[in-house]
Amino acid sequence: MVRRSGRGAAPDSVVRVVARMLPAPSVMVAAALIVKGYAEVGDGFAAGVIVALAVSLTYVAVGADGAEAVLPVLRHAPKIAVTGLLLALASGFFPLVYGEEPVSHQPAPGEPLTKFGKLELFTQLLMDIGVFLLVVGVLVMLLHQFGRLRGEEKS
Amino acid sequence: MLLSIALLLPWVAGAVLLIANGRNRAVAWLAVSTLVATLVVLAFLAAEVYGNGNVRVVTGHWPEGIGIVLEADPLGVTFALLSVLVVTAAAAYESVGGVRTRTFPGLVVILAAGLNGLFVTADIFSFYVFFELAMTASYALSAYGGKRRQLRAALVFTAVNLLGSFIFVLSVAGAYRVTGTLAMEQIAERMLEVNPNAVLLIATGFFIAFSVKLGLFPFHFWLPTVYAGARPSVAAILSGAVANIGAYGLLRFGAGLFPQQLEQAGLALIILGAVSILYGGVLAVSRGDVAEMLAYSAIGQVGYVLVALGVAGPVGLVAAVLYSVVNSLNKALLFLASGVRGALVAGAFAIGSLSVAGVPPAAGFVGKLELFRTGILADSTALIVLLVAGSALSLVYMFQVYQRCFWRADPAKAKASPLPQRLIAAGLAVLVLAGALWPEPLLALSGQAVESLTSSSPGAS
Amino acid sequence: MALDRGRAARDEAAPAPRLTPDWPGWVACATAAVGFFACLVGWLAGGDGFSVPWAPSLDLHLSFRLDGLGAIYGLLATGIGALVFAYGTRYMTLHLEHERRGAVERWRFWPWMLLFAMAMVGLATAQDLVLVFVFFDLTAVCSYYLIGFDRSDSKARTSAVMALLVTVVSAVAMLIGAVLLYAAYGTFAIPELIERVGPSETTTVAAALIAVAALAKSAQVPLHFWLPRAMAAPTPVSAYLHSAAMVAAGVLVIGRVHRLLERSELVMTGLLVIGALSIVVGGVLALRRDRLKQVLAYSTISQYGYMVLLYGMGSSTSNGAAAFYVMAHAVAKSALFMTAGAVTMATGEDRLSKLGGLGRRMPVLAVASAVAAASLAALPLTIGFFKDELFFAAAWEEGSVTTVLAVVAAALTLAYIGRFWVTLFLGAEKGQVTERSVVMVAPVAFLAAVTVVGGLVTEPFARLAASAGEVTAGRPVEVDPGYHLELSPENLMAIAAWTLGGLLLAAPRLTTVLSRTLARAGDLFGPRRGYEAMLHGLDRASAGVHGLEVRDLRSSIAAVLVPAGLLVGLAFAATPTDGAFALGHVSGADWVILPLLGLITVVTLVIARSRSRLAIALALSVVGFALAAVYALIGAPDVALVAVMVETMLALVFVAALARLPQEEPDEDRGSVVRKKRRRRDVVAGSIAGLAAFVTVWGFLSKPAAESVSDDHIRLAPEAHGGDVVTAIVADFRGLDTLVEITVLLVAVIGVATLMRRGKTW
Amino acid sequence: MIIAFALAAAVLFGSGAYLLLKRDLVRMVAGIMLISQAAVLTIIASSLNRGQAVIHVGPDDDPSDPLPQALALTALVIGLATVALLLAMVHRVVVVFRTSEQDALAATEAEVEARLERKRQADREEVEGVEGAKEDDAEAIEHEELGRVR
Repeated sequence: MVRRSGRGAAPDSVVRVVARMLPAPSVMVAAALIVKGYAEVGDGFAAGVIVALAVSLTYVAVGADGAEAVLPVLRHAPKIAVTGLLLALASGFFPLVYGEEPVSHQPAPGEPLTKFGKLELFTQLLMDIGVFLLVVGVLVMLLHQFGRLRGEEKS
Repeated sequence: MLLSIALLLPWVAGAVLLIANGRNRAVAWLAVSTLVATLVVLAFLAAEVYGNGNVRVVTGHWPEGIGIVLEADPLGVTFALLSVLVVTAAAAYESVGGVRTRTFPGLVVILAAGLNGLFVTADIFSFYVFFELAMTASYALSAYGGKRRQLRAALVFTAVNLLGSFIFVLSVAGAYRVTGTLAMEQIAERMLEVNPNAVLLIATGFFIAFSVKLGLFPFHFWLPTVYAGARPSVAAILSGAVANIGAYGLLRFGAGLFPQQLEQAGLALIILGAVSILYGGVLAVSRGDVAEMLAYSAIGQVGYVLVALGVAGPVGLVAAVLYSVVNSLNKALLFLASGVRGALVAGAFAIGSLSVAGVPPAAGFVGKLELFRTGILADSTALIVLLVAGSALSLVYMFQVYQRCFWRADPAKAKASPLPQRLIAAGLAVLVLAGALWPEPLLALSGQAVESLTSSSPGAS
Repeated sequence: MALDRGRAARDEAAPAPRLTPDWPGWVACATAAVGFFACLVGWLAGGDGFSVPWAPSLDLHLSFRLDGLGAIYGLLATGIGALVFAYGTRYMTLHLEHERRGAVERWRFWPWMLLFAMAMVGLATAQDLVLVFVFFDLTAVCSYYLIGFDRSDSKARTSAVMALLVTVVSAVAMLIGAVLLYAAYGTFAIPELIERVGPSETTTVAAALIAVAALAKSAQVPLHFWLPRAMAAPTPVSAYLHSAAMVAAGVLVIGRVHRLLERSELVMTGLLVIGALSIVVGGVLALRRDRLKQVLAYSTISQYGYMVLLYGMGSSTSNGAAAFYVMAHAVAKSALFMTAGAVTMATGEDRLSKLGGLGRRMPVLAVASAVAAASLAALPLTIGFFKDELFFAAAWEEGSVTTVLAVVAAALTLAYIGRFWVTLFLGAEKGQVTERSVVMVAPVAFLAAVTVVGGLVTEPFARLAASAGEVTAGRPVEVDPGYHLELSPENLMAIAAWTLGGLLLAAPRLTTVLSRTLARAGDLFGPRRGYEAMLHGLDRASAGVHGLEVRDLRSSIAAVLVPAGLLVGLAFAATPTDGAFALGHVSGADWVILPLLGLITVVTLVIARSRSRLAIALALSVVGFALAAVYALIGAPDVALVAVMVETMLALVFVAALARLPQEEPDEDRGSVVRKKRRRRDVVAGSIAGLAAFVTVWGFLSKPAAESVSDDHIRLAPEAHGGDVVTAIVADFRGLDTLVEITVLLVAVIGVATLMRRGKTW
Repeated sequence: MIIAFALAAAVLFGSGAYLLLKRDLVRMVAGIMLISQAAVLTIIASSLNRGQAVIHVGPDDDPSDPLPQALALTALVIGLATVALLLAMVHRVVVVFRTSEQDALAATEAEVEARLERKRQADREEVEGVEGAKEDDAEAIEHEELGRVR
């Protein structure tokens, strides 16, 4: 418990204060992402953190148990993270099958590729999705671990 | 191909194992078999490297330096083989005894992946990330066991080594700033034209980072707490595999990237090494706790590597490589053996003790022989006296503990540990014996490793 | 003593368990016997050798040759080995029964004995200095386990480790000598070295080093003190190792490299002096020892002194004499050791003062050991007579000092060995004989027979000695002992020695004073005192330094920071600083960045001084966001974005963790002087670290490279389908780094899970 | 600007180092966080060129050096990972040891030391021999005389 001598701010109120501060930067960040148009390659990491921050808001607002009850999908976070990593690794190392060097993308540099609007389809996208999944999974796990500290102490 | 597989195999398997329940025997043995498979792949890679020269991969099919250069050379594969071997032995040892934490197998396999990566990369930043991968895994591992001692060990280990890692990053940034590249080969070339002051400062940063990892005097304070606190298998991994990062780093960065600075700092290195030898040796004498004695012994033993590095020259570097290899095997063997009891283990511990003291028929003797050659080439009586004093000290501290724990105790009274655990220790001991009875592979290996190291450094051209 | 205890236990309790026949021992015995005949046949066939590469990188060879010198030691190691092993089958069975140890303990004994025998044969025939070193240390390791065989006896363990320390550490000198020679002459092969090496300072140093190793092994003064202690070993070990093998190894090495030692006058003189000293010290101390094996141990020191002295003389005669001496001595000494063991086993006593008049009760042993003792004392009709004849001849050739010394040495030998035998077998009956064993007497009798045969037919022994002398001297050596009834110097010296020896035997008071004075001096100033003081001091120093070492987390960190700072300072001072540092220019956005950096600096300092954790948490966020702003201004929007997000996440986690921590500690800095002092120290350490970081960072920032690989990245980015070059680098050019980085993230969280809930990831 | 960046990084590093030496483990974590910031700042400061963002670079543009930015991204993420781990470790330590003060941790070490003393003595005896059981040469000779008197 943080109980600063004399001033008596309860821990939960501290957390709540910080929680109330948090939406601002995360919304700003999301906006920045959209405005800057990351669509070209997409940045999995940033997207992942944004989602994780949104989840963290739920944690802050309704507590760990509440959040995990509201979003049961969260309990798959470890699997999501590892799937993400495997996906990223697969996109990085699948060229080995063709005898190419790792982290070479298909279509290869310079070759034409399919586009969906601004979204370019090539294997790098897989890696980005992998990164995204991993970041979401990992950060949610982190929230889970730190968010439930009190229950752990009791047991 | 082999190189990529050596990297990928433990990486993928480790990722999956991380979220599996490692207390399940099947999971633990899956981890061990992954490690064994990695070892086999590495062995093939090593055969390739020793037979046909370096294996080189540039990621993404880009020109070198733009993509990350991975290069398996004799020095790298030697350390990779050695480290994965130690990790495998420790993992098998723990799997036999029953894994205590769910994440142990996954962490160990990922650690192997990180080590593999950093030993084969020829790019300093990718060295850093692999290094962090290995270190993060070992931070998590150091708390393995979860008791008070282990926790304290983990905290000390993590805090001190994190500091070391950040010092390393500062130097990486510096190296980029003054050379405009991250590929080791190009850095080595361009460093020659950079202001010596800046280069020496950067080199000092690298030196400090690796010394912290190795636990050289005076950066060693963390080491006894950690090695004595951690469980035997973890201590074996930390001292036999993770500490190799320090030795390898000193060799690769010192002799490979900063040969001139290495020469400049020769005397300083020798002095630091000498102090390490004496300090570690003397303090190991009155410890009482086997693991703590081994920890101080480790401080002393890495001193030899530093001394050899300080003397440099082909002989000095060969001695440094050889001694690092032998020392890593010794430490793995001794830490694993210290955790079990029984007839085979006593023998294994004795062989380890002889090896530490450099007495035939254990591999340490080949290392000592090379060190003496180094000392004589350096034409330094003081150095030779120091080496002898170090050997004498190690005989005293190893054998007093050996007698108390393994010779004096009646084996009938002490309950013998599971046979497979003892067999693992014995297997390592056989390896140490073989290294002395047929020293040629060790010598040739170290010779080639040094050749690959110096031929790539700008001083050679 | 273990033996006494075992016996006491046997008397009190039920009879000790009977052990099965000692077949491992007999196997060892048979192996040694086969080895003996192989050596014999090999030598008679001309003594061929072979050499195969061992470690080509170091030019090491497994090269062996069964020359005369190798044959002598090989035959001794296997021949006496076979006899002692046979003796040991019975002795060890009884020993184990007395101590109530199981038959399984034999497996801790015989393999070492056999390995020892093999190592001795290897040592005898090895022709490569490193190979010699390996076998040399191998014998030391075996002897460690054999001396320490009685594991429950603290004395045995201490003695074992003492023998190991003294012989192994000094053996390192040999390795250094070998490497020195290799550095100078490019080979480890002894025959080639002998051809190449000339007199030089290197030669002297190397020769001296090798000699030190050999002398320690042969228990020569001042490194002799381990041998009497090693008597804690079971008797077969002493009968073998401390008569014909372990201690012989030193003299063997001296013989093997004798032609190298010869190149240095200094080393040869050293051998003379040390040999002489050992003869006198060993002899005088042996005069009055009480324990049977102690008499023999000091006798061994003295007897090997003879051989060292002979090698030190370096003449043809002395080389031959040394080789002959080693044979005669080994035969006699092992017989005497076995006698001591048989007596102790039979009576349970191991002190001369408690024994006597055994002659009538153990007649065969008495006669056999009488022959052995006579041989040691060089009485006629034994092979020992000739060893002294040759010794006297060499001493006479050398000069008057050695002549006198030789007579005194022989007199001492006669006196102590005479006392030994007379006290044991003659006089009033003391001690009870409870155990009789043919197996334990037969080997003694056999050796006695050899002694007598050698006293009558010297030719085979002389031939062997001559051949060995030829190896050590490097020139033909004549060894031609025989009985000559004339007033030759040798005969006169022998008569003088007998007379003097007889007088000493008859004057126990004199010898007691002499022996005890020397012993007391040795106790006070002797090398063993030095050894003990050294170990003790080492232990004290170790504990003392450890007491000074503070190993809490903070010291560990300070121990990184401060030396690191000093090293950086050293590096800074070591190189010229002219033009090494630049201030840089300020332009454009920099005017905004500068105040931001200023803000960061101030807030950072506030964090360092802050007393509240919450304030720290908030200030950390301020620093983080300010840095993100700096990154944005510098043209690094990607970094700025990620920095903001990472900072937010960290703030969240930090506060979450903080909220659950126990109450903040009272106040770090309140009051006490200690705290203030520590705080000042922390400030100093922090400043050193900051200063070092400043120097380093400023240093390399001042020297930017002219071109960068990132120009290529920018050029190639479109090819990598990347509009944002940074993203292209992260995802493509350096995609591998990213893969590792996200793995680190996963591993770290798994680590968190390991710590927080024993690895449960959810 | 060079010296400004160097100064800022050095202050971050030095303050971090100072915090590492504090008794309070939470401050230690804060120290590591500051040092991590120092590292990222140094990486960014190592850019060989400072200009505009490197997005869709045209031939006439003066782009920033993109490589350090990529490195800084990686370093940031790794910093997050390690700090989280360290925080968890500190938390665990506080729970187990019931204190966040380092001195209390060191005290447990002292207990271990005390327990080791007996083993230390045993070690000593292995090489130095048991006190009192040593037999000096002169004593050994006197044994014999005593025997004779009896």
